[in-house]
Amino acid sequence: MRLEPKPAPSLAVTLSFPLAAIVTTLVLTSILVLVAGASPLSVFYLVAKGAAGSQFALMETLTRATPLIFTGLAIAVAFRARLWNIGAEAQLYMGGIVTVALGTGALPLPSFILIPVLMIAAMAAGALILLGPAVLKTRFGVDEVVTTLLLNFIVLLFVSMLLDGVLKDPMGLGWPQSQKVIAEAQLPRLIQGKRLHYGFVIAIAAAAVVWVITKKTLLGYEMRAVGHNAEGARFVGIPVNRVLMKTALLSGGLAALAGFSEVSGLKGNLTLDLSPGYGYTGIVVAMLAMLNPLGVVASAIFVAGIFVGADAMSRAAKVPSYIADVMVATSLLTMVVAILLTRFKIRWR
Amino acid sequence: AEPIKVAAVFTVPVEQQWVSRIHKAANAAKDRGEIEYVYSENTANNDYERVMREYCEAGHKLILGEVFGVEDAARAVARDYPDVAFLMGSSFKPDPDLPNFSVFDNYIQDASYLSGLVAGALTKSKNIGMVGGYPIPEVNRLMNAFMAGVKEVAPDTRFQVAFIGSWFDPPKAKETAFAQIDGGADLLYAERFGVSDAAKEKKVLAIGNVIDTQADYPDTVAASALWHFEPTLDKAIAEVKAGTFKADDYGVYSFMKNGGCSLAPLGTFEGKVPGEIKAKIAEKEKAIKDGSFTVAVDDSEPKSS
Amino acid sequence: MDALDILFSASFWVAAIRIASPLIFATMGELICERAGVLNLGIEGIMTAGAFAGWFTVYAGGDLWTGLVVAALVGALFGLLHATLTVPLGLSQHVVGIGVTLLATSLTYFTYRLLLPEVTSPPKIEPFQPWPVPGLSKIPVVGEALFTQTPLTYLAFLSVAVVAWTLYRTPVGLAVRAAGENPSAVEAQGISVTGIRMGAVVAGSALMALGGAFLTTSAFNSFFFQMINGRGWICIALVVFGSWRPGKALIGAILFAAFDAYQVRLQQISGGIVPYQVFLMMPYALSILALILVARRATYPKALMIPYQKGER
Amino acid sequence: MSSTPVLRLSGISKRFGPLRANDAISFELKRGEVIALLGENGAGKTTLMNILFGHYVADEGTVEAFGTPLPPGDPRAALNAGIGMVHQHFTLADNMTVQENIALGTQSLWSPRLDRSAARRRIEELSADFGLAVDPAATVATLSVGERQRVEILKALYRDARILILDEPTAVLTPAETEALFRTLKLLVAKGLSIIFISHKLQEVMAVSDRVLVLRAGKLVGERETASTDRRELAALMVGQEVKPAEVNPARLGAPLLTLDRVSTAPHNGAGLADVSLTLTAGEITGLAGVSGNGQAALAALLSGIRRPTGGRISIADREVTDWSPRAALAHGIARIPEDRHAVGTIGDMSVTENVIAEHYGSPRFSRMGFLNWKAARRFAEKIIADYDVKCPSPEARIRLLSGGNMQKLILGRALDPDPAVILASQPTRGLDVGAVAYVHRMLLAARDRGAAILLISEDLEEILALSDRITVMSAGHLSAPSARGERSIRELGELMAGHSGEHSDHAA
Ligand SMILES: Nc1ncnc2c1ncn2[C@@H]1O[C@H](COP(=O)(O)OP(=O)(O)OP(=O)(O)O)[C@@H](O)[C@H]1O
Ligand SMILES: Nc1ncnc2c1ncn2[C@@H]1O[C@H](COP(=O)(O)OP(=O)(O)OP(=O)(O)O)[C@@H](O)[C@H]1O
Ligand SMILES: [Mg+2]
Ligand SMILES: [Mg+2]
Repeated sequence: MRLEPKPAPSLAVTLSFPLAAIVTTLVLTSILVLVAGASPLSVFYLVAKGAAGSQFALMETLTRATPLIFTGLAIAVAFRARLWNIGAEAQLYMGGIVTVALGTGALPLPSFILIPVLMIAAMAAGALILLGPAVLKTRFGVDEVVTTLLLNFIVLLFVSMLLDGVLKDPMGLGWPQSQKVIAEAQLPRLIQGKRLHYGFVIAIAAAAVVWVITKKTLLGYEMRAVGHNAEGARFVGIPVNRVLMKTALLSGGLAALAGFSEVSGLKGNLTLDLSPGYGYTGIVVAMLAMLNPLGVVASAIFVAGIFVGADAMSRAAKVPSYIADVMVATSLLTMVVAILLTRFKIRWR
Repeated sequence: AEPIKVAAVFTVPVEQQWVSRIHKAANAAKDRGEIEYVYSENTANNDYERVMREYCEAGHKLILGEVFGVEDAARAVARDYPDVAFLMGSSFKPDPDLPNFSVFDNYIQDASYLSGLVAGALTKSKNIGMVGGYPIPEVNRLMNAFMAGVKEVAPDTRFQVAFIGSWFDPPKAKETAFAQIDGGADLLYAERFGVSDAAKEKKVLAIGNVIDTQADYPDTVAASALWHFEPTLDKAIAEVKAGTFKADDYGVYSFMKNGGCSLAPLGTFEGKVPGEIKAKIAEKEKAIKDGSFTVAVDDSEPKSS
Repeated sequence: MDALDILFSASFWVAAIRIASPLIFATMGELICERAGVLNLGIEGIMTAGAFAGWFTVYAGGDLWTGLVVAALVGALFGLLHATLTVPLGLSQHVVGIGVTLLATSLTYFTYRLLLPEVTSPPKIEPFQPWPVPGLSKIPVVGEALFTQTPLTYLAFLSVAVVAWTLYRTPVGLAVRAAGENPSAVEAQGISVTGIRMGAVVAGSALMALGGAFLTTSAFNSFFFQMINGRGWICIALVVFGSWRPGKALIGAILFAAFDAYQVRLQQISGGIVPYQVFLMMPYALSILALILVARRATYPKALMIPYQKGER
Repeated sequence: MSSTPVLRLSGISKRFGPLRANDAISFELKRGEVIALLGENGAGKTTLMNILFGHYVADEGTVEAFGTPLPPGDPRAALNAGIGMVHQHFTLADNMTVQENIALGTQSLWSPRLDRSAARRRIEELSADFGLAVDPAATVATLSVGERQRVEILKALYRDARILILDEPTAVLTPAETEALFRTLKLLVAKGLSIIFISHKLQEVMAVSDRVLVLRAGKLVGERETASTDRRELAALMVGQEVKPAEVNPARLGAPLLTLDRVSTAPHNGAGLADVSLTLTAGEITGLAGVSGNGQAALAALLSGIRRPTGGRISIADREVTDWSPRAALAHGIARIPEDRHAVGTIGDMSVTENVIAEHYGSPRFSRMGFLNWKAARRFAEKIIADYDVKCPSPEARIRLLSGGNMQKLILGRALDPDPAVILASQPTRGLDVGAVAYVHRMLLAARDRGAAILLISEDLEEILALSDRITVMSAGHLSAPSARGERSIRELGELMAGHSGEHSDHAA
């Protein structure tokens, strides 16, 4: 079996394969629903309704997409330079830590100053925690897949420690949770009474900025060169280690914004379950988008929509709610195959 | 009458001890035909509010759950659905401005205290191991009451306290228990799944918590402090039915005097617990029920001694 | 007991070896995959599926060994999925790995809930019992630590020997290593890179599943959600720590487990002065430290994470 | 010599997208025969051999070995039929031993044990029989290029190959190694093997082959008995016109532009530099001859800026440089043509445009305030493509898809663009066809005539002799005293290269 590149696929082809992926996912999910003893016929309808069938559903989908856009961008930036950052989860929590450390009254500033300050501080924290693995990679040749992965555990335990200690909410009755951030530190909701908040807007803006960086700037060029051939990049005078450092800072900072936005926009405080694996899902989001920053927005909304829709479907169809994750996983795997098939033809022999 | 539509939103699987008691009570009410019952388990706090809203939209009249990490969001939902009754596990107090939102918690310190009396009598090495998930009030409270019970009988007992940083890692809990046995413990307070298994393997004793596991460990689990959610739930169902549901603290329905907790029958250990202790248990139980003795509610983190 | 006594007690080493056992299986599994050039991030999910499949087989009436076989088969099946997507199709090993983890985990939970809808306490099975090796188990400390374990632990050690023998002493092992170093060398010698890599991922995934099954049929006796709790990710670190060599990875697994067993015991004697999280962090932090020390000397498989397409320019 | 064909290709065609890499090619190979396959870069030689060996599947046509057709796309079938191939880019696993590389795939995959002692014996036998000395226990990464090639040939012989395909085997060999290879080939032919030999070096083709096939743009355009043709005819067949060697004007020396004063470096792909002093003068080509691994790579790395000296001084235009990096080297006007155009010279998956601006992307020419000026970049790419006659689909094409010669032209264009003061040319014509070689030579001579100081590092003595105004020989990290054009004979140079003379220009340590 071999793959052959297709000459510039037509729009119909480009669209038909992802569509087929979604249909395949629905069919597979329907089978599971059938096995669970419920009617599979309405699965599609229920998923669509749950993901975007009402203003509420749509807002929920976008709310969930928000942190995924940030972590997806973080991964896209890093992977472009072949910096295998599996630690967006840790960076996200660092963002959360800083947001509550400074946002619970330590800085009595008006909102329009405080929020940018919090964002910058959060980014700095996330950047710093990824800088460690980046330095270890460039100076000592330590594999960053492993160090960033291990840091996820360490940072989560660190959060747990802070929530038992200095960041513990004195009014929290002993629960491992922080105080709420002050009103000035909160991102307003986009629509009154809905959960969607300005973090989403910031995420879109971040995607645009990252797009400009990767496509238009010297740094974007350098990152790509380093990603494709570090030795060659070094030869032509690109400061490879410095580029990796900058990439790490940008990537860690973006992931940290996810933590900032979840705390400041959605939860109000920091808990141990701030993220149900957004850092890992970010990898999926970024790769579905083929590392394109604007694509990240679309793929984050897609992944969030599948989850929210399938979760609602599980309740409506009365099947175990774990089917939502099954569906996310299936759609992810079928989708990457579909993307491949839009660009390559499979030749047997 | 029409059964009441009840929905529960749990942040952990229904096997988890704490939630299993709520689930059991709800299933019992369902079997009695009083309610229709659906639930979502293992719901992340991130999704909690959405799931609540979906249930409200779907026409459920009573929502059960545990909102320890999502207090504000849950109350916001309650505000948006004034016709739905909410009975939520929470460490906070009810708010009269939010008349449809009541709270409960597992105040079973009474039973834990009694189980401590048993433990104090049975430990020979005067060294007790305790393995917890996280040091939160719901856990600390029971551990402290248990320790108070032990000290009542055996004041010079040492305690080894460990938290494994997870609600769900029985192998880890088991390893931790092994370590405590290595450290001299001959009796374990089994706050987590896994601890009794270690006790069984190493032939030491265990005290159960929230649920009764003696059937699985007949030679190991000497006593258990049981939580009964039925009084709490039945009260709420009655209020909803009567249309009189209001903001209230249902915590008291977990108290022994209200039948919310009990010391499990000693069962296989009936003959092994000294008579004087049994008498003491009976005496304390009576005092608790008639209000002449109250077990202190102490939510601070227990430490090894 | 003080901090040093612990290290010389047999029960501590018994615990260390027991904690290491599932890690050993899964680490060997990951090592095979990576040696063939495929990073298998599906490990966490495959371990979950293996844990459930093995346990449920026994719960449904099968014997313990049948449970292991079923676990391995289920692992192999997810491995096949991973391999199909990453090897002939050459899809990103990161995405597929995370996708397989998510799929295996959620499918397992879904299946668990379907098969056991109304349980209020986790059902139990009769797990593997410790089986002291006659004679050897009587050796003080070392004998006790190594030879008073369950048969599954012995199997874990055996798996290291088998993996090491296969990689270094058999033609197929040679092909696996070469596929991870330079796939075109394999193709040029008339061996299908696709076949070798897929085979390695499938076999490795079966081993990972055994690691999962160890938790439910030996270390414990029932299945829980989130049971693997990051152990799979640890194994990925252990492979790197072991410089992709079975023997070194074994030592890594035992060291890691020893740290883990040690921190549990230290927690008991520290009297709660040090936050318990610090102890829990210890194994991870020390792993990073260890990686820094070994990194310079490690020679990783050159073609790791690089998909191979026949006839690609 | 028997006349039964051992191999027959009939009507082989292969397209890559719109490109016809092979177009209806047919020929036969006889027992004990050596066929040379000639053609420009990109003519389709490697493609044809890859089809024959089963790496690629032909769109049309069949391959027959010893009278039986080979299934397409199956290297194992080709191996079993007795075909062995030494690829243009070696297919060895670097971190494994010679023996492991050779034994790979020779035993049934499922046999329970590698038969290591038997393998070792057989390798030693073959080494002895065919003059292919190499230590079976050595790790491939530690071997020289010549040794690796011997391993590749051993791989084929170990499997009893009857037909051996060698794709540009001499491109990376030293003259001595090349001679050794030819001796081995003679032994093989004597044992009845048939050989297909690809090379761009016409004198080699004349020396070893019985018959010559010439490919041009995917078509078989000529077939000659070696005995009845000559280099000029073959060159003309290949290129479609006559190739004139570059003309050399007398040198007009200028000021010294770059001086190394007792510079030492750490080892780099072979020996490091030991107390090397060297001056590059404007308007002059300094040729550096030597057996590879003697420090040429270290010198190239040093001048490229990717390695820093561990001792001694570098001065450029009489000023000592303190900070040394690729960027510094570029800033000081050093143009670099690297030895390995795939690994470091280009970034294969980036476009032609992105590659040609790589050395100057940050200059005001291509950027403003941190943003790239893609328009200017593209204009520059188009200019180089036009000026250097680069064959490529578009400036947006991935550079990986270009043939070696075209890639080299782009690198040349990039390096020579703003008239550099100093040019470092490492193996600038390795693997290039005669036409491309002449082109590169002309460009280098033109740069010298404009006043650039050029250091030419090459293992091809003919090239050194043809271009250099001054020749120096490197051996074990030391430089010989330079000699002027024509001053030393090939033999004398050869002796210096072998390290037979204590004559070093270095100051006594
Ligand atoms: N599938 C992949 N897996 C891993 N890394 C990848 C993958 N695709 C691209 N990359 C990395 O991402 C970086 C940029 O990729 P690419 O060459 O596609 O950039 P681009 O052409 O600018 O992208 P786009 O198509 O979005 O414009 C490179 O460093 C490359 O190594
Ligand atoms: N896999 C491929 N995909 C696309 N184009 C290819 C591929 N392989 C070869 N080509 C193209 O086919 C043509 C013939 O290439 P080939 O490698 O056979 O040339 P060659 O005669 O061996 O050249 P050289 O002397 O440089 O080795 C070239 O234009 C090359 O770019
Ligand atoms: Mg070629
Ligand atoms: Mg070539």
